[in-house]
Amino acid sequence: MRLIKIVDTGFDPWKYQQDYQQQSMSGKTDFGATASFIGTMRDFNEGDDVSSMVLEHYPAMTEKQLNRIVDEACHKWAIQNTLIVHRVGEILPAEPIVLVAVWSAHRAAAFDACRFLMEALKHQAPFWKKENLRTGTTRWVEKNT
Amino acid sequence: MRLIKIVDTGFDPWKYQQDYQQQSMSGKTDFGATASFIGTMRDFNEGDDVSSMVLEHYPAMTEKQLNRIVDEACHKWAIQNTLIVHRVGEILPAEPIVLVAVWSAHRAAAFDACRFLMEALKHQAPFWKKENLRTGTTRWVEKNT
Amino acid sequence: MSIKVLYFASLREDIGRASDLIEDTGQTGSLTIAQLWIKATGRNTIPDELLVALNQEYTDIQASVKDGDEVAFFPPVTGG
Amino acid sequence: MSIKVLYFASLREDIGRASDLIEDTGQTGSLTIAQLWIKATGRNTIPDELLVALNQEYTDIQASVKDGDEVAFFPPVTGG
Repeated sequence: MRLIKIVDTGFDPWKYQQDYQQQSMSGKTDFGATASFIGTMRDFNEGDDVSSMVLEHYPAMTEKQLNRIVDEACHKWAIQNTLIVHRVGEILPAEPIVLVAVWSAHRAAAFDACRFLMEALKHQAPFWKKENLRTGTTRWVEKNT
Repeated sequence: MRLIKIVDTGFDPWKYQQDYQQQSMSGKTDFGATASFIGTMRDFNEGDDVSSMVLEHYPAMTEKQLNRIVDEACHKWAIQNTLIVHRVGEILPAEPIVLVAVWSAHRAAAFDACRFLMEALKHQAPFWKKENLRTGTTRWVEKNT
Repeated sequence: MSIKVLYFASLREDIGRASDLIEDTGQTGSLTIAQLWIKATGRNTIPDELLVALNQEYTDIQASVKDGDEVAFFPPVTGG
Repeated sequence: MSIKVLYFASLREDIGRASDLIEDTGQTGSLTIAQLWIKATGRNTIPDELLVALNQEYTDIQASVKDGDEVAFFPPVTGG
């Protein structure tokens, strides 16, 4: 099972995991490992102070690409459930941008798949960040680290 | 900063992360990555049905060893905060056994340190599992996978 | 034929619009995405780091388009 | 001298108790953990996979103990 959500307001990454686990794994006792990653907006990037950020995306493609990378992870590892939440729109420092969580029976699959999904998301999903700097200027982030 | 907790009753791994982040990182905007792992009790192990489990530990040494592995992770990676919660006593299927969460500026450090901490915990922290099988027999888990 | 062309992020700002609808190209034979780029944007050079998606899947500028396709042009992605 | 000896998990059940207090060993010179094992458990063989901690730090059976030390014997750990 999987849940992929694009949200345009702030989200609670822990409540998402808890709710998703309750909904999709309630009564199940076959999962032993959950690996998760939360990406949060920092107030600095490439040496500059960032006061806010706007995240643009290509909705139809975002969904297709995220489903594709989850398919790929399911093919590579014995994983049971996957949750991806990604924020778009205006974002402030300390707010979560992305959540990836993976449930599996054994820990290696959860760790490997979670990290794979984050790297694949960063390199393949059509999202773009525009930063509003403390100095008043605005710039598109040009490269993903 | 770090928080290491041994708990003898059920715990909510998401609430722990949320509370710890609120307490120790409130107002901070320099963290960009949180990697976490939750180990949950399965109802099967080595081909047998497990109905419950008792986790024993060596309290004074547990704390020392967990602090030592956190020291080691802080030395190896640029991490900002670490949370480790481990359950002891009687545990039922689907209940969380362990939580490891790491906060850092960049994602590679959080991913690497979180996985390192889980592996080190499993191989060095003095915990022992005794399984109560569905058949009525009891056995000590002899090896960690 | 009719092709929907989308631009995103810095490229959208640079081009000055989010989309174009390219109708009846008058081409005989197939139209490549490289040719579509010139038709849609009026620019003869293709940016070095340009990414291209055909019907929401990554492709390259040598790919051919057909009636009803959606082609998107955008800079390197920076999500997550 | 006085040494506290602890046993954990399957070893605790096997030995039949959780701890021993070894007093005034009568040894001249130092006492190794291997010697302490024999004194405390009355067993001449040391289990293959035995783990040993001296004052809550991993060590091996060649290490020497001194008055006031805490020595723990236990099987491979299985937490997490």
